[in-house]
Amino acid sequence: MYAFLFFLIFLLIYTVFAVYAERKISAFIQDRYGPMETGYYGLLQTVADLLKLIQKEDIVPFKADKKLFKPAPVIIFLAVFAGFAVLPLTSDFAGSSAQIGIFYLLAIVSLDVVGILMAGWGSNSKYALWGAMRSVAQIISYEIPLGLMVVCVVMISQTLNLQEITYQQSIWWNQINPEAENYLFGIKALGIETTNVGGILTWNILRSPLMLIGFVIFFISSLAESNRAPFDIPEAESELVGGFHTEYSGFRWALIMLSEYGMMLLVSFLAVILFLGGWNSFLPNIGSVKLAEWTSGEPGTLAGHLWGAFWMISKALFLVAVQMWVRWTYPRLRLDQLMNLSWKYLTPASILLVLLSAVWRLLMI
Amino acid sequence: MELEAILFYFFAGITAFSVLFIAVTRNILYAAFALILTFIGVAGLFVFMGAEFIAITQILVYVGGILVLLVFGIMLTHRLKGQKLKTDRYQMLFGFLISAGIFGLFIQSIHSGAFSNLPWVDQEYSQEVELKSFGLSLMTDYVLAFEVIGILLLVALIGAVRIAGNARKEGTDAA
Amino acid sequence: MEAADDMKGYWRNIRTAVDTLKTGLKVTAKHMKDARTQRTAIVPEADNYFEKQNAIFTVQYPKEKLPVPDHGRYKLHNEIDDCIVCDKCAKVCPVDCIDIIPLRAVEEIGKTSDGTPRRIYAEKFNIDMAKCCFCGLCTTVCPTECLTMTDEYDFSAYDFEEHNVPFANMTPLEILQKKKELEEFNKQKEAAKALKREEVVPEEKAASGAKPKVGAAKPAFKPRVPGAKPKVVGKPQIPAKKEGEEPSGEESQSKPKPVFKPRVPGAKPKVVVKPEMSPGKAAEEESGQEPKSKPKPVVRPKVQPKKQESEESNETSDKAPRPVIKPKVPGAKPKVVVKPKVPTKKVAEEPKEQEAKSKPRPVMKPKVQQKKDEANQSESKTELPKKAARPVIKPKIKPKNTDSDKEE
Amino acid sequence: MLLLGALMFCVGLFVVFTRKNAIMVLIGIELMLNSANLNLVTFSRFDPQALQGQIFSLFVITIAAAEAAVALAIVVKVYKYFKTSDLDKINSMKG
Repeated sequence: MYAFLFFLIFLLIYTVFAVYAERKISAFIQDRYGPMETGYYGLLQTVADLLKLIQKEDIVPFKADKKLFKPAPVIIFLAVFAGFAVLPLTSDFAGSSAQIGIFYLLAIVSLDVVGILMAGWGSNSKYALWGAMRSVAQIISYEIPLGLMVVCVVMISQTLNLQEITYQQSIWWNQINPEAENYLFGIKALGIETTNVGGILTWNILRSPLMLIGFVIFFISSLAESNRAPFDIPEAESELVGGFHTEYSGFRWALIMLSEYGMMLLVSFLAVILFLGGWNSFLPNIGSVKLAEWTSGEPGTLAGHLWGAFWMISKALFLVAVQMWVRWTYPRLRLDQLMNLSWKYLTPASILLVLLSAVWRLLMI
Repeated sequence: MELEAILFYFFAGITAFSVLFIAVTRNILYAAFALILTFIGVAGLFVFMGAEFIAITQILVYVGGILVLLVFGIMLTHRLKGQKLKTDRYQMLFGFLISAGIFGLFIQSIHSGAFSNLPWVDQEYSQEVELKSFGLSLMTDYVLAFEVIGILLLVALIGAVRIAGNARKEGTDAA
Repeated sequence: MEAADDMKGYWRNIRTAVDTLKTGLKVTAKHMKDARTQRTAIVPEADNYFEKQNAIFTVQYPKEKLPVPDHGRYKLHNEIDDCIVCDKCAKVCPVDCIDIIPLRAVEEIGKTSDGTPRRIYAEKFNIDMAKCCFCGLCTTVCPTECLTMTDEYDFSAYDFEEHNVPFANMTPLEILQKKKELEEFNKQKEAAKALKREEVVPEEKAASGAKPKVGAAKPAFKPRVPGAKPKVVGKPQIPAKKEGEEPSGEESQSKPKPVFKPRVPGAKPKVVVKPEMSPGKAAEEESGQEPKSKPKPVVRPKVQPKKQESEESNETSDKAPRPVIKPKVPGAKPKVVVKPKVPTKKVAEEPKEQEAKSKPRPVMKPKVQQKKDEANQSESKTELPKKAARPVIKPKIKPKNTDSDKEE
Repeated sequence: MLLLGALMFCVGLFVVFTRKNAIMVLIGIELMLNSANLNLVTFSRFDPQALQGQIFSLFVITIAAAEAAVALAIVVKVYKYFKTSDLDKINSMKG
C-alpha cells in the first residue's frame, strides 16, 4: 500500500522533471538552452505546462466513439501504473512480492495495447487509427525479444520473483538463502566466490556475461515498448501528427504523456532489476575495504531503505536519461526497418541467447 | 476475508456483466472490448483459485495476443471505417431456447451433482500453488503434451502466415 | 550462394549498425558535454569560424545581444535639422513609406550641417517603419545625408501606429503660424504665381476642415494633396479613400442628406461607401446573395484593375459602375490626377448639377439615385437588413465583375 | 463459480448461434473455451498438487491462441475474397 502511494507520487514528480530533463537534454544536444524563463533555469516550465494542460478544455471530437475515446487514456495509464505494483524499491520495500512478479509485469504491460487500440479507434481519425495500429504492431513485435530476455534472466535466477532476483545480485543473498553462493561470471569452476564481494560483480550482467548482450537487446526492445524514438513511428509527428493521441487534449493528453514517461521509468526499473543489480551498490567489497556494505545498508534498516532507494532510483533515472540521449541522437526508423530489426535481428538473437543462457545455467550449478 | 469476498464477487460481476454485454451488443468492436473485460475478470477469478500463473497467462495470451488479433481482424475486415460495425442477429428464438435450455441443464446438474464427494477431491483447499511444482510437472509428467502444444503452435503460426499471406503479418503475433 | 551472401550482409548490417550507433552517441555526447559553455559570435571572415562547432549557440535575446555591425541597415533615422525637405526620399521609396508634407518658409531658415540652405519646413515627416523594406534607397538619394539607417533593429511595438515614426518637430501652433506667414507672403506676391499657390492653399484648408469631422478622413485627405501636385503613385489609394469620405462631405452639401445620414452614424465612414455602391448594384443585379464577407479593402484593388482591363465591356454592362468611371476619365482626358478626385467629391453634387459632363458621370448618377431609393426602402426596415445588404453587395461586385469581364 | 462458467458457455453458444459475422462467432468460441478453462481451474483447486486442471487449462489457452490466429487469418482471407465476413453469404465452395 505504501509502495503504491510512493510510486504514484514518485511517478508524478518524476514525470514533471523528466519532461524538463528531456527538453534540457535535447536542447544541449542541439546546442540550445531549452526552457530558461520559468523559474530558475526554467525549472518550473513543466509545472507551468501542467497547470495549463489541466485547465484546458476536454475536447472530444464530435464523431468520436465516446465510449472508447474517453476511458482510453485511463486504461493506458492504469496498465502502466499497474506494472509498478510488483517492483521492489529497496530490499525491504516492495509493492507485491508475488511469485510471478516479472511474468505479471509483462502481462499487465501488454494491456497498454488495448488502451492504445481504443484510443486509436475511438478517435475516428485516420492519424489516430494508423498510429494505433503501428503502435500495437510495434509493441507486440518487440514484446517477443523483451520477453525472451526476461526468460534468460529467469533461467539464470531460477525465479520469477523480482525481489528474489534482486537479492541474488546483492551481498545479502545469503541472508534469505543460507546456501547461496555467487561466483564470478556465475561459473563455479572458476573458483572465485563473489557471494560476499557483491557490487557490480554480482550483477546479472556479470553473473552471466551473456547478459551484457541481453541487456542491450532488452534496452532496445524497451525503447520500442515505450514508443520512444527511434522507435516512435506510432506517433511520427511528420506523418501522423501525433499518432494515437492526435485527438486528445488537456488532461487526457496529459495522462497519455504521463503514461509514456511512466512506461519509460517502468522499463528502466525493470532493466535495473533484471540486469543492473536493482537496489544494490555497484561498489564491491575489496578485502577489508567493505565498499559494498558501506554503501548499502542491511535489509530492513533505515540505511538499507535509503541506500536501496538511492541506488535503485538513480540507476533507473540514469537509464531514462540514456533513453533520452538515444532519442535525440537517432533518426526515426522506417516501419519496415522497425519490423526487420525486431524479427530478423533481435528475435533470432534473443532465441540464441535463451539457448546459451540455458547452457550457462548448467555451467553455474 | 471480507475484502477478498468483495473482490471475488466484483470480478465475478465483471465477468458476468461483460459476457451478457457481448450477447446483447450489436457492435463487434464493443463485443471485442467487452471480451477483454471478460478475460480480465476470469483472470481475477483464477487468482482467487490459486492459479496465478494461469491468470497471468490468460491476460498475456488472450488480452495481449488474441484480442489484439481480433481487433486487428475487425479493423481489416471492416475496411478501416468504411463499414458499419453492426452485425445482424438471426434465429434469436432458437438460439435463445437452446442456450437457455443448456444453461438450465447445467444449473440443474451442478446443483444435483455432489462434487465434494468425488474421490480425488481434497477437502482442504490448498491455496498456494507452488510455481515450482507447476513448472516441474509441466516439464515431467506433461512434457509430451507440452512439446506437442509447442509444435501445434508453431504449425498454426506458419499456417496463419501462409493463409493470410501478405495481407496481414500479425498472424505471427499470436505466439 | 545467395544465402551465403545474405548471411554476410546480415552480419555486416549488425556491425555497421553497432558502429554507427556508437558514433552517433559519441557525437551527441560531445555536444552535451560542450553545452556547458557558450559559443561566442564570430564573424564569418574569422579564421576559426568553422573550428568551434559545439557549445550553446542560443542568444538569449533580450538579455544578450549579438553586436551589430556599425554599418547596420536597420531603423531609419532622419536628422530633421539637416533635412531640406527635398522629398527625394519619398519619391524614391519603392514602398511609399515616407510621408512628407512640406511647408514653404518665407525666407531661408538656416543651414544644414553641410552648409546647404534650408528653405522648407517639414510640416510632417513620417516614416512608416512597418512598410519600410530597408532597401536604403532613400539614404543614398538624400542630398544632405540627414536620412540614415541606424543599427537599431528591435523596434517592435504594441500598436501598429507606433511604427509610423514622426520626425517633424514642429508644433501645430508653429505650423499654423508658418502657414499664416506663408499666406501673407503669398498675398503680397502678385501675378500668376500667386494664383497657382492659392489653389493649393484652399485645398489644404479644406483638408484641414474635413479632419475634425471624420477621424479616418485625415489620412485619406492628405494623400490627395501631394497627389494633386506631382504624385502619380498615390492615385490607387485615393479613389477608395475618397469614397469613404465623400458621404460625410455629401451630407453637409447636397440633397441626398436624408438618405445618407442614417447610414453614416450606423456605419463608419468606410462602410458608408459601400451602401452607395451596393444599392446601385443590387438594383441592377437583384439576385439573392448571402452576406458573405466584409473585406472592404479587397474591393478597391480589384476594382481598379478591372476597370483598366475591361473598359469596353464595362461600358455595355452596368455592373461595374464606378470602375467604369475612372478608366474612362483617364482615357478621355489627359489629367490623371485631378479627375479621380473630382468625380468622387462631386458625386453628391453632380447628380443634379453636372449630369451631362462626361460619360462616367451619367453612369454614376442613376446608381446613386437607385441607391437612394433602395436606401429609403431599406431604412424603413430594421438595421440588420441594412447591414446585411451592404456586405452582400460587395462580394457580388468583385466576382461578377471578374466573371463578366472574363466571360464577355 | 461453476454457474458463471455455465453462463459464459451458454452465452458463447448463444453468440455463435445468433450472429452472422465470422468474427462475432469467433468471439463466441473464445468465450466457450474460456468457460471450459474456468471449470478446469475451479476443479483443480480441489486437487492439491497434481495441478492437472491448471496445466490442462494452460494447454487450452495455447490452443485457443493458435486457433484464433488461424481462424482470423482465414477470416481475413475470406473477407478479401468475398468482401464480406457474413457467414451466410460465404456459401460457395468454388474457391
